[in-house]
Amino acid sequence: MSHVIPYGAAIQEAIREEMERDEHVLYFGQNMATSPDDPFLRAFGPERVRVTPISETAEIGMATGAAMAGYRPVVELYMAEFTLVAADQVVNEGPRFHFMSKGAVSVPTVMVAGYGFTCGWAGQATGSLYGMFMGVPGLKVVMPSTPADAKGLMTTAIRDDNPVLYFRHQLLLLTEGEVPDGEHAVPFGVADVKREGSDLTIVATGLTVHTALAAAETLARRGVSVEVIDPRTIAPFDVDTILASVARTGHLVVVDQATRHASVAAVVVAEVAELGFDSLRAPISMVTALDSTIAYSQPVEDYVLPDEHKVLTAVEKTLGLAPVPA
Amino acid sequence: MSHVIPYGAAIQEAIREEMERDEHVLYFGQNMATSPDDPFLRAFGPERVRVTPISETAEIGMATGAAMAGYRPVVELYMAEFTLVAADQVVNEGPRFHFMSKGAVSVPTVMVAGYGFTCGWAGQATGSLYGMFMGVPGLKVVMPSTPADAKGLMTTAIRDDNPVLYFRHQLLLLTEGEVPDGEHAVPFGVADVKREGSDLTIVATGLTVHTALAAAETLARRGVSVEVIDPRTIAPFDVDTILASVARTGHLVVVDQATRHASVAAVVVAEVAELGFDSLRAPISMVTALDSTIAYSQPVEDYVLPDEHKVLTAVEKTLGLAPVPA
Amino acid sequence: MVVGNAMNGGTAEALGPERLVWIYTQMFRIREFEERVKSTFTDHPGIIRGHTHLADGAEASIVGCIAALAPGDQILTSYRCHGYPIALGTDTKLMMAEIYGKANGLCGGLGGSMHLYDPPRGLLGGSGIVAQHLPHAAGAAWVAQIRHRGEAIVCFFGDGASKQGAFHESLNIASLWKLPVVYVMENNNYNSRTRTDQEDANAAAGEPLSTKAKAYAMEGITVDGGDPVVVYATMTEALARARAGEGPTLVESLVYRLSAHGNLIAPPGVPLRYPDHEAIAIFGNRAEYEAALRGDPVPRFRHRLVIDGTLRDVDADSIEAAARAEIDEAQRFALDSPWPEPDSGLRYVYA
Amino acid sequence: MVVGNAMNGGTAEALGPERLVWIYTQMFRIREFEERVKSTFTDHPGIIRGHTHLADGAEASIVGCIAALAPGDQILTSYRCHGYPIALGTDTKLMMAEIYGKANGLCGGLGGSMHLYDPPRGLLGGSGIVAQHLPHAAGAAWVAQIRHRGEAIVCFFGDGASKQGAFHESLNIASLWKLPVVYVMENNNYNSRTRTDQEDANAAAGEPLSTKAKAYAMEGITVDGGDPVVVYATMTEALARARAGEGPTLVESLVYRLSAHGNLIAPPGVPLRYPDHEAIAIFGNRAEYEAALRGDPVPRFRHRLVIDGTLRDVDADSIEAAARAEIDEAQRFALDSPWPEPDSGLRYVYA
Ligand SMILES: Cc1ncc(C[n+]2csc(CCOP(=O)(O)OP(=O)(O)O)c2C)c(N)n1
Ligand SMILES: Cc1ncc(C[n+]2csc(CCOP(=O)(O)OP(=O)(O)O)c2C)c(N)n1
Ligand SMILES: [Mg+2]
Ligand SMILES: [Mg+2]
Repeated sequence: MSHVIPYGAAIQEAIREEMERDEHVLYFGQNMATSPDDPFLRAFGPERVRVTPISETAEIGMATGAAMAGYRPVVELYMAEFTLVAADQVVNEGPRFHFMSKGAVSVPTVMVAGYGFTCGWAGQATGSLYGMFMGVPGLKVVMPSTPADAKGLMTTAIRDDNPVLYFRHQLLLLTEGEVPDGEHAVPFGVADVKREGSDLTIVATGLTVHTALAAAETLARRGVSVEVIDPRTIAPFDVDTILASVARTGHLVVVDQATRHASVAAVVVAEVAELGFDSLRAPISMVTALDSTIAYSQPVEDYVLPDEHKVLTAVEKTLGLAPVPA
Repeated sequence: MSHVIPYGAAIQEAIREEMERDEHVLYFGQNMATSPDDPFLRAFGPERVRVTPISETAEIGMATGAAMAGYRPVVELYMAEFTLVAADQVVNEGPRFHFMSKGAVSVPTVMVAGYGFTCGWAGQATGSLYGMFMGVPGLKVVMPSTPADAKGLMTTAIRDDNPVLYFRHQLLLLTEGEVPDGEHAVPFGVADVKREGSDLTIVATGLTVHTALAAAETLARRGVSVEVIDPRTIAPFDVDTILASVARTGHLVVVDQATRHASVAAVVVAEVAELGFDSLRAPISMVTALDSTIAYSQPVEDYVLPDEHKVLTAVEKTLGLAPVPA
Repeated sequence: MVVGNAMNGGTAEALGPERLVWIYTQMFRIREFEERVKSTFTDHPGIIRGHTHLADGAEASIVGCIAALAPGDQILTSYRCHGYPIALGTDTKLMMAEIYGKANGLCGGLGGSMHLYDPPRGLLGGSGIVAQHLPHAAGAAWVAQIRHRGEAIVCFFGDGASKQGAFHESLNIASLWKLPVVYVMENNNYNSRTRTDQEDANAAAGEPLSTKAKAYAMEGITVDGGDPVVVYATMTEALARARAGEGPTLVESLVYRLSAHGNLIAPPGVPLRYPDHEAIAIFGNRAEYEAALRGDPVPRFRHRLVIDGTLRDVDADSIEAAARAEIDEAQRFALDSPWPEPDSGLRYVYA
Repeated sequence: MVVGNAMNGGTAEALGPERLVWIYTQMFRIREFEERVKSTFTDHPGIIRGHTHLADGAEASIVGCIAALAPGDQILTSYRCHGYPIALGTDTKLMMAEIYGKANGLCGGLGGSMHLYDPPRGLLGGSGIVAQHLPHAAGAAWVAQIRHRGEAIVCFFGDGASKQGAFHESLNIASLWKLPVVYVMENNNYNSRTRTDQEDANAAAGEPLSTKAKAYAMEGITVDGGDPVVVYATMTEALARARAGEGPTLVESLVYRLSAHGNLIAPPGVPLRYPDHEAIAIFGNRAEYEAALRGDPVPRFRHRLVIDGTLRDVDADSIEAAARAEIDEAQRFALDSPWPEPDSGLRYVYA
């Protein structure tokens, strides 16, 4: 049994259910729960649900401290860029403490950060920064692409005993999809094959999973069978599912909304070039954002971002297909 | 003509010469120039040389503001981790302004950050974070491995009209080397072939350049000819020199002090897997730090870091050589 | 700590009728511009993307500050940045075209509403990330200090920004180094959907936010930001102190924004528009909002100039008509301007 | 704002001789431990890697604070963290082994001198990055607040840390939410090689650093951190206020560190050791340092207890002898302990 809800609501559903299940779950952040009508405030009261000042360092740091003291805070950070004013707290505090204390403390926090709001949010708030955090030891990083994964990964994130950075794609917020009824937890480190195929593997994350699926659909009409894999969590990262797919298809295209040298794409390619090299029958191709700050104006914004056309071109090149004029 | 000085002194030499050449160059940071005997203070006075509080956000932000107002500040940040409390200023302010203003302002700053102090500095101050900054549009990132490059890249950094993040390897500070006399500027985006070879290419950065050179020397005694390439700047990044080398050697090993998924290594591998795939005669191999916070205690610290032995093993695997017992 | 009207009379005389009328003119131009930005959401849906933040309600404070500047002074702003360049003389056509994302915009459509730059007129830029331009202002002030031309920097930001670490770090250094900078906090009593007393310990204790200056051994002052003459007088003094090497000032200027924090924000496809002010939409406090409307500084200042004989009603009317015509023209220009070339940004990634 | 000796007498009586002797004992144990850490650089070169930061000079402040804690209270610290766990009862053998990087160390050699953890005794940890543990303390205090067990948090940091954004953001929220936390700033007048008046606007203006509390509508107080009884009294009051929901306190405790900021730091191969204190090495001010030595809180407190009859000289001597024996034993344990297995860390990357 399932129900259809938007991606944004699915995240809220998981937080609400976990707060009902475990009184140690706290939920706080800027510009939330400021009115007594707020549904979380009504359900869980002002001890567990709080609005904060514009103080990301304190917010994330307090999540860390509350976690060390035995609670499970979820801190809403709104836009991923706002983590940058507090990057030390994201990278160099919570994720280190379990290690440095030889397990004496653990830091079960969830940091929720929206990203990729490429609809005129301009240079400082449209970024795709997840790549910066992917390789931080001790930190888990989550990037759901569907409402079901959005809920299931949030459930798992709250239950996980480590700091989790939860990247919510802002352009997917209103996208609806089926979400299983009842408790729904998606395991970390298990990539999801969003579409099966045999000729070529596309690995994509977040919004670009949908770009990849659209391209796969177009290519299916041309008789090309594309497999689309969504890693879902980029730390831990499921290399095996990708390697197994490439072992069958021999071809890999990686799509990423980040710029090439800040991308998850580069890491995926590197893993396959080392561990799956012998499966490859053609160069791997990366479809990423161009090396540019994102412009405000739509034509310039569009120009630098990956889109279906760019994915199709990469697939054609990888498979040696003749391009089909649009 | 040249002179022999340590890496740390070479950096200071460049800053001093640029300050003499251009009165717009400012130099400031924590715990410097606190006594009237400070040589920079004596040479350039308290208007241009200042000590700051422990306020990295203000320090880097002030560099940005001073640059927008027409000066060329060099801000000493001591340890790269300390940039994390101010990562927004490193990533999301200065590097965006030239773009967002369509060229109306530019931001010629140099942010000097030490890194890799793997000698018991423990979990929060031994990191190799450069990978986080490599893909930031508008930001240039520099990682010298020798005194000559340390000086030459600092000269170029100060003269560059963009924000430059200058990564100084803390374990190289006292390492001596020849530095050309007189003005010495090393261009950005030009990799340096530190040793020529024909059987295999190693790309390495910072301290690991020396690890790679040691491995190359050992391998030379075994009749294996290894080329060692140091990109020197990771943004802009000179892919062509690497591709040309791999076109000759057909084999690539990439060495990096960072953890695998936070590494420059992954980006190098990705570029070659896409652009140099047809040259490759074996899988690419990455020698990076293991996925762990760096421990305080030496045996644990050593265990996770790349070393000559690990590089040799990777080269042997890549070339299909029989391992030589140590 | 609120500066009363006492000094106000004298300052108004010192300013003289021409400057007073200039102030009113700029206030009205800003208001007209902002209302046109707002109505664009309904009159030309889809033209404005992303997020805009309006200065309506803060005109008196903005123009009072800009009026106190001297040539060579520079300012830095937050994302709520339309008002200042208008008062500095930036062409409203270029501004509107920027907000519409057009090639002829002030920044060629690369910046947008939150990122306006006009260095020749003293607008150095700012930041869309809360409080991050406060250190930029200190850096620019360091340059002003060592250039010895008597120039000063003014940095504008919101009440909410004073809870960000960058505020703290910047004000300490600015005061310690006696930098020629004035920090102007436009306290509109809201950070987006949060009331100041929900997020600020001073506010919760009933203290003015200028109290924070004490943590920096800095002058702190709270003024009625609805009165441009009071603001001008305060800024003139603060700037004089700054130029004289006597250190920076934290000016808390009490304003009320008359629109919501910004337009609604949503993924493409959902129509964007301005919702009700948060006093109404979040807190159900229509009375607060209506009181603010009654105190609207734009008609309040017109009324005062008319009453004291500085401005005749008919002259006020023609100032307003001229502003309307100017903004009509700006809007037409912006609507008619072409879109930027898709690859036009790539030339500006690196200097 | 300095609390005088007036309340001191009463508090000393209230504490009673046993607690007073306990305080002296802990002070001496800390001193002995720190001196042993320091002498390790010359007696066992190469054993200590990286960076150590000693608490010598701050013992009175540290023990005065710890003495005021109740069961269930927790503390967070900076990298200068050897003193607190000693007073909390952490085994000095495990601590020395940690600083020597040994497998039997408190954190198995994974943490080191800057990262000590002992949650069962209330030491939640801290941060080597300046001021970043101040929000952790607020977070732990939030948990204490909603657990309703009357527990409180004490957060220790340096004067230099008060110039970091994290300080500002944390104190505002702590005060706004009336969190049960006491922020203890150990003002030793130096951030490494920088004097406080070179980096702090309040200090440069001759004001106490506790003035900063005003920016948070918080209680701020400056005390003589050389007198454990004054510190104890202040902390007892501050903790009572915190537990009662009356909000946090910023306690500025004036101390003088008797060693340099830390040992010399250099790449491997260069011998590490403690240089002269910065007063001498950087500022050539031997007089300042010698005055501090004359005011050394450890002999000062012994003298006082002896003078007022609380402690006999011979008992003081045997306390000191016991501490020396304890630290001898700790050092022997640490020297004899094995190194950690090279892969021992990998199990602790993720919980
Ligand atoms: C570091 C950071 N956190 C959060 C935001 C989101 N944000 C944008 S504007 C704003 C409100 C700022 O309030 P205030 O400083 O009072 O300025 P006002 O908008 O009222 O003029 C917030 C929270 C941001 N831009 N940057
Ligand atoms: C964010 C950050 N910047 C710089 C440093 C380097 N650093 C370590 S200790 C220290 C001095 C701190 O001084 P203070 O807070 O007064 O504490 P004290 O050492 O005097 O006890 C500095 C600058 C750091 N660890 N973190
Ligand atoms: Mg506001
Ligand atoms: Mg100090």
